[in-house]
Amino acid sequence: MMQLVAHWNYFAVIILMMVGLYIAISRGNLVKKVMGMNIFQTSVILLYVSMGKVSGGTAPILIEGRDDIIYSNPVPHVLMLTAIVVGVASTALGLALVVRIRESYGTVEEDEIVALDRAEDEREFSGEAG
Amino acid sequence: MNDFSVHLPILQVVIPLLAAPFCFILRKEAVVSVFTVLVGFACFAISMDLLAQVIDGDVLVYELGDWARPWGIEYRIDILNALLLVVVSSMAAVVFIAGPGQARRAIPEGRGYLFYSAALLTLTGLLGVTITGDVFNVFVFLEISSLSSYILIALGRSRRALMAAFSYLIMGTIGATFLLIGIGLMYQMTGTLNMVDMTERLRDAEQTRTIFVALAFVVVGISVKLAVFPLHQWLPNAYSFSPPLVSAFLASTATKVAYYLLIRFCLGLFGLTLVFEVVEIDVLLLPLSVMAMFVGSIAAIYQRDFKRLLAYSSIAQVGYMTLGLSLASEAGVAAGLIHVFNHALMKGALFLVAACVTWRMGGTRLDAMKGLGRRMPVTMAAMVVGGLALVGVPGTVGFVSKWALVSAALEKDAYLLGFLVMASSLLALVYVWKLVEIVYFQEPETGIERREPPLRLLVPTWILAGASIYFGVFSDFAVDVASRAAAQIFAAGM
Amino acid sequence: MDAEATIVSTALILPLFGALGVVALGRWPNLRDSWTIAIGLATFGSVARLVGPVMEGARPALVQPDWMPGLGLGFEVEPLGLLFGLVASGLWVLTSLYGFGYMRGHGEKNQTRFFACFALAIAAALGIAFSGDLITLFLFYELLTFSTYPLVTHAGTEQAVRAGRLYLGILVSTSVLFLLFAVLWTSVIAETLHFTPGGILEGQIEGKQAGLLLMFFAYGIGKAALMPFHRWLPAAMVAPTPVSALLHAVAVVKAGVFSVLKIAIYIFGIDFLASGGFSNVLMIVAAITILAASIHALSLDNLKARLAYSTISQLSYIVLGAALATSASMMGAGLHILMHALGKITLFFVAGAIYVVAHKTEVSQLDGLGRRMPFTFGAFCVASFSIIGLPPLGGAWSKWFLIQGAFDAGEPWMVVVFMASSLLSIGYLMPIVARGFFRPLPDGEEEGLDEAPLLMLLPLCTTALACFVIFFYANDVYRLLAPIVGLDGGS
Amino acid sequence: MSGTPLKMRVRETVILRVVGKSVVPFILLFALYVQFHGDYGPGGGFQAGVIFAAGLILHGLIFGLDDLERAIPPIVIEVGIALGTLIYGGVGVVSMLMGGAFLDYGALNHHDPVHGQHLGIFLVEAGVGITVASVMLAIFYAFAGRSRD
Repeated sequence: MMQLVAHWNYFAVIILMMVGLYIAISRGNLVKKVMGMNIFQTSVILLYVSMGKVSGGTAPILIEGRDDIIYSNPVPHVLMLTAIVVGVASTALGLALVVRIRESYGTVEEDEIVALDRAEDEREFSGEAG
Repeated sequence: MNDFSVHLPILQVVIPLLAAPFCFILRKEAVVSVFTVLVGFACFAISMDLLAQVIDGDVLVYELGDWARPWGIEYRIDILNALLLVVVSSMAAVVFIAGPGQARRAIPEGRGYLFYSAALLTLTGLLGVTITGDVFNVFVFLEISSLSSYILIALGRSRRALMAAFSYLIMGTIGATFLLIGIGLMYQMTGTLNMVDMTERLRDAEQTRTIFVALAFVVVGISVKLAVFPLHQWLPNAYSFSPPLVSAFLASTATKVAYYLLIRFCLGLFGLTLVFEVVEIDVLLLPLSVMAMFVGSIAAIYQRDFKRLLAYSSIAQVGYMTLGLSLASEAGVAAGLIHVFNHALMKGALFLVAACVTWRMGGTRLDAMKGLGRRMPVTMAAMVVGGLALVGVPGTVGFVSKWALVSAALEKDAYLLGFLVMASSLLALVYVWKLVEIVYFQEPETGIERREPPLRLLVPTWILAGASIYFGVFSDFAVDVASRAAAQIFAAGM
Repeated sequence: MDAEATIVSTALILPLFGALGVVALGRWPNLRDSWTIAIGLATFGSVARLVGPVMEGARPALVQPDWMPGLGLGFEVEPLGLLFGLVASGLWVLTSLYGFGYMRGHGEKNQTRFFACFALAIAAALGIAFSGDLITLFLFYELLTFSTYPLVTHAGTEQAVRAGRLYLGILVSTSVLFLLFAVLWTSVIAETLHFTPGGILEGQIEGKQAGLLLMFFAYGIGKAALMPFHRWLPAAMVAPTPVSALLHAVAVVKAGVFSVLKIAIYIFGIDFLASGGFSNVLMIVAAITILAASIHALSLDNLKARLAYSTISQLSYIVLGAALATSASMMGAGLHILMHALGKITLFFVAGAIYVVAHKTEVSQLDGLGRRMPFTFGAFCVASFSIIGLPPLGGAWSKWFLIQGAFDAGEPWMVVVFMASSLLSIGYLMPIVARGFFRPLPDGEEEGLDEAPLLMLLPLCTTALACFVIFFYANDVYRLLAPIVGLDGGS
Repeated sequence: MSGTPLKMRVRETVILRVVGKSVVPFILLFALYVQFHGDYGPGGGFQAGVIFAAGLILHGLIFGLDDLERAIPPIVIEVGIALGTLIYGGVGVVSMLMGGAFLDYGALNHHDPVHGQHLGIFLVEAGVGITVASVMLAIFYAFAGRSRD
């Protein structure tokens, strides 16, 4: 039981992860899909950052003459800086695609898009036969 | 100058990386396209040189900014990634020749250089993933290549390309994030990101649940990128609606690099014992590979579009590669790597044929390809060569792969498996033959005027088709390099 | 490279060269056809020059550097291969001659493609004949399939395409699924693929598995037309008659049974085959194929289809000979390759001649035709006797040895099979002769000589004559083959 | 959609205009501070680029896209993206030409490697800053520009 409480950060991460993944997979709205993806990515950022935390540690800025300070591990933070950039880039790209999908289909609902595609398919192939 | 050659590992990545923004400055499409081809061939030359340097078993290490590991990022080249570098850069060089005019429909007039920038960035990412010796760097480069490849896919003619790119984006990002989680857990266990250090510490570390979970996340993440059945859903749409050149480039490089990652992580980092004896990943991977071989091929038979057919066939071919890995033997991995090389050649050739067909017919629907054998005989001959290679007819590269793979299976006394590989290549015969009959035996609807695509399309197509035959007859190169690479990674994985 | 090896390479390259020449000379038909004949004669000549050395025990070999680590393209001429090479290259000349007459008499299109593929097929057949290891054999086996595909679909009609699909489908799928697999299996357990006198498998594999491997080989070589993979053969009947002759007498089917025989002798080894008793299944399948195909042939009215089923039945003689695994049966099988080739090619030549002259394809239409085409029907009669196995024709010898082999092996039922099949072959061949000579012509058709063109008549009379002549020269063939099947030379 | 009326309303709001006009220069200045202080304390090109772009985007939100595009034309942004990357990579290549490894700033000044490192970091951060700011603006332009046509 204590262990569960002590690892509460992982539970937060896991819950966020599941929420994000579920939204990304189950929602038909493309914007919501992007949001789900974002939540999913954010959960990973949390995972890394909480991983780098050393209890009682402070920001790893060296101060001359002091070697008794406990620092947190800075590496995960640095990594997550990059991951944030990647996240921003993929979100921007995803949204850009959604904008263009909306322009050419007139909708951002996945099932409607699939229906439109199917109708187009049928028109094309039956037109060929006729 | 001689001295400068120590910088080749970094130049391999930096040249395309800097060339991408340089395209922004050059702007003129005619100039940019020539420039891109030059960059492609420069990369190819570098990768060949690197392969020559490491082929005898030496490992090249290049420390970025002179920071030694574990502080800095290092590039680390052994035979395995040198082989992949050659595959990726050679495919890029050849495919770039056919560059001009690919995305006319999707890109506003005068901004064609954007296409080249994205292509070069994809190349950078793929090369970077392959060359780096730092696991987090793998993730970064993987995302560079993925993001730019989503852009490339979205440039397809029809609006469906957008949806295909979007689905790929979601799937790809989830996959990459899985990989990132796995890497995070590995970092947590080992405290390093450098592959060499990580390997050492993982070998010594206790086999805790964290490591198993890390392995699971990493394998699933890579499998999405690799399109391992049943995580392949994004692939057919992505390949069939993207511009044909993009399909040619991605089909012959992106999945290959993902396969490399799978080998690197499973054998190089986690190690043979953990992956195949403790977790027994092959229990899952092997049936999935076999399923992929059959499902992919059977689905390919029923397609009504040439590129879509090729895309499904790719899923089956990925099955051969993962089958090689899941045999967990040196011969199996070598067979998988041989197939990486060979499949790049033949699929590249076939997708370039699709580019030629698109140029002529405006699309690749099979019913529009009737009688093309008489209308564009040179192109269609290349298609026959590529198709026969897919089937695995002797004298083509496909035969070499299949020989290696089945031998590897039989060596492990997996007779049924070897037989199944044979059976699945018969399914390939069915869809290839369907193509041949459509192209040669059905009457075209609109005249039989003979008109071949321009040389810039025809030449790369035939370079790859010719290579599919050349390396099928003189297969020493691929077999030798792949066997050495497998031996090296296996020694490391013990 | 010694002198014999040079000849071997010449014999292998000449047909390829011939194919190129045919394409280059395509615009001038006369030149093209003369070129084919010249190359054909040269090829036959160079193969024939190998007879002397091989009879004296030489085994000219030609090994190419490895094209895949551990796998080279290797050739080695041994008696059985030489015999097949002689049959293939010799009959190529005759079939070409006949082909000119047929194609021209028929005004066929795409003759250049036709003769080019023809030459390519012969090159492949010679490659099979001289192959020194299994992988070389497999390569040329596939080349033969693909080079004959355009021949089968020559007409380009819907029916031809469908037949082509069946042809390619069965031959390629069996070869990839079974043959290649068997080759790989062999390479893994024996670690060599080289054809070695006495076999390479003995002691490497258990009896049951060996039986399975044998079946993989037998069914993998779909060209041997064992049931139930025989359907491609009758389907390929849509092709022009010279092609049927090529398929059924010269290159394709003979390549199939030759491969079976060669694998039996040089991969399994006669002793190993005889010792295990694991060839029983193959024996039974072959026996069933012999009888079922013969019985089915009785019921067919189409002349070429009837001949096709006759071929299926006759091919299994050779497979059965191999499965019986005695010296005599192997000898009979080897002889049968030659004897059946001569007989069956004559029959097909005749069928083509009838089609070109009288445009008749069914057996029931042939009434009285023998009197209008006496030479043609005469040749048919001779060849039929040879197939049935009556002396003094070549077929008698092979059947003699096969039956003796069945006795030696202690398989009386197989003797019965051979006998029954002979009776059946009388049943499906003799009515044709009888109709031709003894039935009156149908109403409205005039009597009087109406023979086939000389270019067709000449080859078919030659082969019929050969059936007769070979009876007296069988001893030479016997001496050629004796060493490899473990018999003393001369009888 | 209803983008245009909203923009009109924003433009008419006096408070926003006044606050915006007075705050934006300080935001930009702060961005430069973060940029150049990055050598010694927390900060650097990445944060600076984002802050810089945020300031400009704020300006664009208040005074309209046209206004911003007049000040910073899209072509400048495009060149900025390329330029930043090229500066970054260029430093690496130059350090390589001067005999060090890629991005080995010490090699930039043979007499005093520390000085070389300062120079290297400064240039690299400048490159990063330019690229990040340009990319942020490019994204803003791309989305904001859509609704108008």
